[in-house]
Amino acid sequence: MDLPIIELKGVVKSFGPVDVLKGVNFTAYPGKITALVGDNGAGKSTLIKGLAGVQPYDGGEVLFNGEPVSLHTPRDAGHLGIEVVYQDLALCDNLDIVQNMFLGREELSAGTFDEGLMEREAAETLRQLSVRTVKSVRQKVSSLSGGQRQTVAIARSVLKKAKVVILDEPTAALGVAQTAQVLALVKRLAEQGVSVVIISHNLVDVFEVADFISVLYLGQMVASVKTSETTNEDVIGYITGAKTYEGERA
Amino acid sequence: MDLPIIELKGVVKSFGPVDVLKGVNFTAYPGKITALVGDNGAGKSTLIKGLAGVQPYDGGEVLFNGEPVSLHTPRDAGHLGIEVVYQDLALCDNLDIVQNMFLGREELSAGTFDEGLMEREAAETLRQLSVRTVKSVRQKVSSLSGGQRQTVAIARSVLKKAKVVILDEPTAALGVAQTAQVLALVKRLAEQGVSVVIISHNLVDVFEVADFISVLYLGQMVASVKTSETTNEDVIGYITGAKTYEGERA
Amino acid sequence: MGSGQEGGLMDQVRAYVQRVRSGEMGALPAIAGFVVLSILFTILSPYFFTERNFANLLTQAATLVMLGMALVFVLLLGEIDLSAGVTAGLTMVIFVVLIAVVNLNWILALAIAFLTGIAIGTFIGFFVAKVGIPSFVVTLGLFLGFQGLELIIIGAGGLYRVETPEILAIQNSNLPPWAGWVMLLVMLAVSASTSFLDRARRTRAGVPNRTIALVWAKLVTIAVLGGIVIAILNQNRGTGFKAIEGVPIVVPITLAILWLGTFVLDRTKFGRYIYAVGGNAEAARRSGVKVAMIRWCAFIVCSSLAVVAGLFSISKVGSVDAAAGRDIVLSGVAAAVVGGVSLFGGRGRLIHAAIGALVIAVITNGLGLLNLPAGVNYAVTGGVLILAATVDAVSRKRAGGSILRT
Amino acid sequence: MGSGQEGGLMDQVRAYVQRVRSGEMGALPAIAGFVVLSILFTILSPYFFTERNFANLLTQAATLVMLGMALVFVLLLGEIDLSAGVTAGLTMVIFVVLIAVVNLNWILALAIAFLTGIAIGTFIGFFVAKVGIPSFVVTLGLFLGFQGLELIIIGAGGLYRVETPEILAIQNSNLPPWAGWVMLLVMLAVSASTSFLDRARRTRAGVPNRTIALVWAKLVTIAVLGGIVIAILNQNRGTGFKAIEGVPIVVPITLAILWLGTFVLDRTKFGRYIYAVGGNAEAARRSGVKVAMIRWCAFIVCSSLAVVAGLFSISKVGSVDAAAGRDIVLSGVAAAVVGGVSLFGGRGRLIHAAIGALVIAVITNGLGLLNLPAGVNYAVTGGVLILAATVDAVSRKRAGGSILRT
Amino acid sequence: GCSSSGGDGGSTDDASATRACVILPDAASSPRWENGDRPALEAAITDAGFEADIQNAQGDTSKYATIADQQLSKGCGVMLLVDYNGAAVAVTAKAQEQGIPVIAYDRPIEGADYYVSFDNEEVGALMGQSILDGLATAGKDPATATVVFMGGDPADGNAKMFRDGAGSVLDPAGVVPAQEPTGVWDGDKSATNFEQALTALGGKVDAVWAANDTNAAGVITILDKNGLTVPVSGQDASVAGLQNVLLGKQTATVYKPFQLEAEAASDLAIKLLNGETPTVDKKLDDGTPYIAVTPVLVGPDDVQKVIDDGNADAAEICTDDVAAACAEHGVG
Ligand SMILES: Nc1ncnc2c1ncn2[C@@H]1O[C@H](COP(=O)(O)OP(=O)(O)OP(=O)(O)O)[C@@H](O)[C@H]1O
Ligand SMILES: Nc1ncnc2c1ncn2[C@@H]1O[C@H](COP(=O)(O)OP(=O)(O)OP(=O)(O)O)[C@@H](O)[C@H]1O
Ligand SMILES: [Mg+2]
Ligand SMILES: [Mg+2]
Repeated sequence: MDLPIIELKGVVKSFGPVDVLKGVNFTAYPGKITALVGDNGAGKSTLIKGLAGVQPYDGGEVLFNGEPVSLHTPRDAGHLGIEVVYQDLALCDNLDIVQNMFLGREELSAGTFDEGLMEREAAETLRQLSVRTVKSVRQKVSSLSGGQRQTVAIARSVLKKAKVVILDEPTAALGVAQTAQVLALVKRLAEQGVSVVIISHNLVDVFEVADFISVLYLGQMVASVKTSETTNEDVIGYITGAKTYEGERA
Repeated sequence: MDLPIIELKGVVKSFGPVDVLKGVNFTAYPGKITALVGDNGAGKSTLIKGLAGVQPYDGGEVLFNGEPVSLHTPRDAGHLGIEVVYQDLALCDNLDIVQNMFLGREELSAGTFDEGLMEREAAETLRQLSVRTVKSVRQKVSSLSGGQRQTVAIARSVLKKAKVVILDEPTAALGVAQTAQVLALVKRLAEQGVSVVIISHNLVDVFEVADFISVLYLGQMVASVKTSETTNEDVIGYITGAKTYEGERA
Repeated sequence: MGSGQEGGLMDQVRAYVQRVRSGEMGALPAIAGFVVLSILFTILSPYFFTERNFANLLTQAATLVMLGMALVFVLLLGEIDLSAGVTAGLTMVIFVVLIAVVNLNWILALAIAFLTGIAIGTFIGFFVAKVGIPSFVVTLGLFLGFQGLELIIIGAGGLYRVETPEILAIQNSNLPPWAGWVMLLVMLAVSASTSFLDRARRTRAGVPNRTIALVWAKLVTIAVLGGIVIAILNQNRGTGFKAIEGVPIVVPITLAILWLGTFVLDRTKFGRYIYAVGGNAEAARRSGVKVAMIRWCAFIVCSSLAVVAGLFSISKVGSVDAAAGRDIVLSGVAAAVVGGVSLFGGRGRLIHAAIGALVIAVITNGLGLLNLPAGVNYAVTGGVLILAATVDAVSRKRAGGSILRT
Repeated sequence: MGSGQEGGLMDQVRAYVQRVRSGEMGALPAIAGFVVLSILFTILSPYFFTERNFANLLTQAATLVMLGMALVFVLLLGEIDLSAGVTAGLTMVIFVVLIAVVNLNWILALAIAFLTGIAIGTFIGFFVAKVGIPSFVVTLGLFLGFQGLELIIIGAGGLYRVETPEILAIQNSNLPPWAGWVMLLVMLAVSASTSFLDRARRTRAGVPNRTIALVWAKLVTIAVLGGIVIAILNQNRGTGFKAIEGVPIVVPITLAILWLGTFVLDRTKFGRYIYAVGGNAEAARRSGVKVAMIRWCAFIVCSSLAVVAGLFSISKVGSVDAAAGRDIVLSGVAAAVVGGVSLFGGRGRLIHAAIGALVIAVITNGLGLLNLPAGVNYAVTGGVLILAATVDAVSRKRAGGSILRT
Repeated sequence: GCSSSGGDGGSTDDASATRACVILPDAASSPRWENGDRPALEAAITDAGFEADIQNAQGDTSKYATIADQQLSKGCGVMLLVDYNGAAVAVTAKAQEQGIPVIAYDRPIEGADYYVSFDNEEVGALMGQSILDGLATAGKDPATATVVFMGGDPADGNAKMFRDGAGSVLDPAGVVPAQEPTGVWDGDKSATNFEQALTALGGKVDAVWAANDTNAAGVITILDKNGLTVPVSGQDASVAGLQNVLLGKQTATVYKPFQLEAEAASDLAIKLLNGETPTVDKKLDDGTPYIAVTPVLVGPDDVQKVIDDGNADAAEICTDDVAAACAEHGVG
């Protein structure tokens, strides 16, 4: 197997008295889709916020392409080519869709914004995700429905070519058609060699797209398996703590 | 069939130039579970925000137990016994779990808060929803995970006996076990005679619990059917606009 | 699922330390700032650490403490009341003029002053909560308008002496020494009874109580600290023929209002809803809170407490003029902020404003002993204010590893 | 998916009307307030609606306009700069003292004044963005501290004359009439070229453009309104022997800064990030925006523009004293808020502050013609300010059916 | 003295016999407090072998009370107070309660033991006189002349006295204020207020009674802009004021050589510290012994006197555009 693009070794994180991550190992490979599953409050979002530099880990090692890196700000993650869709979406309500999608990565020409270019790219990306009900890409995101906001956040993360795309429950608010599009998009990204990490509670979706499944239980990584080598029941067992995994990740 | 507890007749709502609800009819019956489905941006949340008095309708009629009522503030809805879980959750981040769950309905004894009583009831309700990772009911909700927040919002809505409970995508962020609990809770509520309206994109869940399914498409109610008389494919057809419904609601 | 009340004394202490270390410091940084400044001034002036100056500090701070507490009610909502200072001034102008010119009985005049305060709060509340004007603008308008009213009432260059002995007594007379001890006993009794009542209620509801050792620890702390303060204040600090001793009358008044206000904020719906509206007004509204009414009432409370601040001020100054209350309001807001109240709403307590006011008062008090030229005095005051706030900010950051400001 | 740019002139107008009716009114209410006040004063005083008073209004408002625009940069972040007024004052004290006492060349002195302004902004920005102190406290500290520095530098109550003709000319001299027309042409040229450049870019990207009729409409509006203003200002408004005519020099300076600032806010990363940070700082941070740096720079811009406001002020007064700039800052904030800038960040434009400043200036200007007693004047000023804000709030509410304040 | 509180109280008592406590009102209303009175009083009192504790209330009544508390806690042999908006009244009562004599300095204080001051009404009257003189020179009849009154902050008691003093001279001469805008102690607002008054007068004005040099400076800039030169009054003999006087833009400035006032006050204080009971001839209406100090009106030809007194610096005054006027009037 390839060299993992991301490798976490024994990362820990606590908030005051609460130990949320208790020495977690995790790997993600280029061109592969890794699903991160676990119960509510297991620590999934905390794990990926560490990777995104939003809430740095308290300890442990992060290897990127085999090199130890320090991820202390979102900019660090950005420079490594890590794009993240957060569970709480993190959009600026006072900006419009285009402005949000290009925030921090605006297209310039002659030192000022090339609004036309950005508008076109934004519209194209959104269209791919089969958004039909958004009237105008110049709407403020505050006026969007829950699913529309989520779509904007996802579109944002695939606008620029990234090495790693992390999606925290990307389809939670999406309709049937949109969910299908996002899953298709995820597969397309992997085909292009991007490493995708996807968090989801929907095991059907997970089994449909993921190459690997990693299961967090109360802040510990209790299982890391190939999707082809496990079953729905097993994974539910790991998630609820009813079952323990005996193998080792390849 | 019973008298509907809620009956909407031709309700309309626009935001500036955007017509979101274009004359929608909708009914919900006591002791029954009505699912409201539709594509992202179809107007589902807008429809129930009108019922909740959060964003009053621009026009149309609302009947409650057959009587016309005016729903202009959330208090109006509260007085009628309508409880709502909003898609965007609407919790006060600076308050703790107990305070959020009892906001607007605090238990008093001798004119001051009976914190003990509230704490016990909050803990009990949460336990029913199989929340295991919340350390303390005195945590601030700002420190909760996405699923934990959602559970608090749901628990809040069932704390007091209501006549109508409306849930806007209540299981979007929930894990497998929690989702099962919420669906069970919904059924229990209906058995107790409560009218439940549930919005969801997960048709499996919808078919599991709902008695009726109403489908919104671009701000119009395109179908209202008994679950027993329809199929998954039909409903997907209505949602995506691929199919048109010819019948009339019973 | 716990409630954070389980475990013995050591568990509770450990949990508290961890809360502090994760950034929930409340008024601790302000207290630290106060202590640091006190040590500094003790080194710089032999007069600072004396019984007399200690009593001075309390009376000097009283007006600002009261104004800061008044402002907390609106700051918690994310609003501001720039007119609080001139509200204090205007109501005192009315109060004194009613006595001096109209020859009204002082109690009646006081009642009218309070009614005026309430009317002002009602006015502000109406425009902010109902009409929807930003409170900054409404109260700035009143800030100007009330200066005009003061001038109209009192006349250009006018000045009225406060002649009501009861009012002058607030800041200039003291409780007899025995009454100071009675005051301490009352405080202990109130604290003990609320603690035990709470425990009884929790036991009835069947939820765990904190270890009882904490209650004793709290009572002992109050007894010891309060005892020291009262013992100091009961010393004769006069330098002339007249003995000056005892707790200044303003202290029990302030403590009573502090206790009452804290009670309202912590244990009543009105208080809870203030926090809720300040935290997320839309969520509060959806929960059935009458948001406009809460905002409105908060402004009424603020203006009413501003009247009390005005009373403290004229009692200290002994006179009222047409510029009364013009300069103090920004210091009042600063007091609250330095103490740990958020300007964005939802976070803070009355005691924070009180401690913040003490920090600001100690700056003036200490510098007053150093005999600096005016310019230097201003400059140092500003610098020390920033320094005190830096202590606060750095300690919160160090502890919480705050993610907000990077 | 559209972009709101499709459709003909009527579609665009209809869309605009609907945007306004749904509450996105921008500066419209402030403009309405300005017009109402103007009508009122025209009725009350025969001197109000004269060329002379029109020119007065522009020069009197200039300082507040500039200060309001300075503050917009920090208000957009949800921050405040209470020291902006004394920053203007302090830098002008330095400027004038360098010339009068140190005998420095005025251009050098001006450079030093600007450098001081930048240094002040750097100082504030450091403490707010890096240390994490609330800007209210930092700048309140400086508000006090700078008053002290002014006193130390200029000597208590000292008064120095501004003797640099170039500085005095800003507010007291006018462009020759022909230059006024040239100014208008430049404005038209700039407006036309940016419009056409934008259209060219959009066409290149293949996205629809607004109908070209809008561009012509905009240019005609500028030409007509600007033409009227310039024609009025080119009248001789002198009453003595000296002819006074032409556009006051302060006007093109202000317009240039307004244009430049708007350009930065609308079309550069720095400006966009200011809005983003003001809207949701955490989202901006996660998008890779250097939040602290943006905050820091915004304070530097604010302080630098405050220096310009100071220049306008001393040019008007002709002298500098140790209290320079003490009273104006709250009016500056009020100007921005009245014009439609949100105190909570993320919403507002420079032009809003400019129009808000005109509203506030017209109050002083109009009342100044009425010869009211001082008290009444204050009271009326406050009342009218609240009234103007009420117009704003009510029109927004009526239109938007706002859900926020019920 | 007192007896109860040990060594601490003892040292306080010792110091109190030899310390003069002084509270100045603010730093903004006039240049004199910090630049003039502070050093003059300090020098006189320390030269006489006593200690001086001089503080400035910075225009804040509550700060005033605070400072007084601090001084009284350190102990004072005499208090020399400049009232600020009435704050000194309570302080006076407190001091006297402790047996400390109080000198009201520059501004009257109800109940003080002595009053030393320039006569503020006299100051106003002199400013009024300068307007009358200016009108006479211009050949205008005071009774028909258009005179604008630019007073000080109406909340400030002195502003009222200046205005009353001016009235005592101008009223009998038949001067009626054509416009009297809201008073301020602020150049920017003064300029705006005057500009509007001038507009309301159709641009015609014959003289401007301005309550101090700061207000006058704002007025003069507006006059310049309109190409007008009319009599303008002022006080404080500030640099800008003297320059304007020399340039003929301001008729005169009232000069209050604080040395005179400070000297009178420090003499009195030293006597009191020495335990003497000074006798004073003049008395206020309420019977307070009153030492009145007379202010001086400074026209262009008197500027040199101010420089000679050390209250102004010729180099600062005779800058580029003023140099010619300096030469003309023998300043330098
Ligand atoms: N800032 C914080 N302070 C304290 N506790 C926190 C904080 N953030 C998260 N937690 C706690 O850490 C645990 C893990 O949270 P996290 O958000 O990582 O869960 P998750 O696995 O993403 O759950 P979900 O599926 O509900 O999104 C939760 O119990 C949560 O309460
Ligand atoms: N305040 C608003 N201003 C303008 N448009 C709005 C506003 N609120 C909602 N909309 C628009 O109304 C439409 C319906 O929104 P709504 O939130 O009801 O959708 P929904 O059916 O709940 O979708 P989802 O499944 O994504 O939650 C969307 O197209 C949305 O953009
Ligand atoms: Mg999560
Ligand atoms: Mg929705």
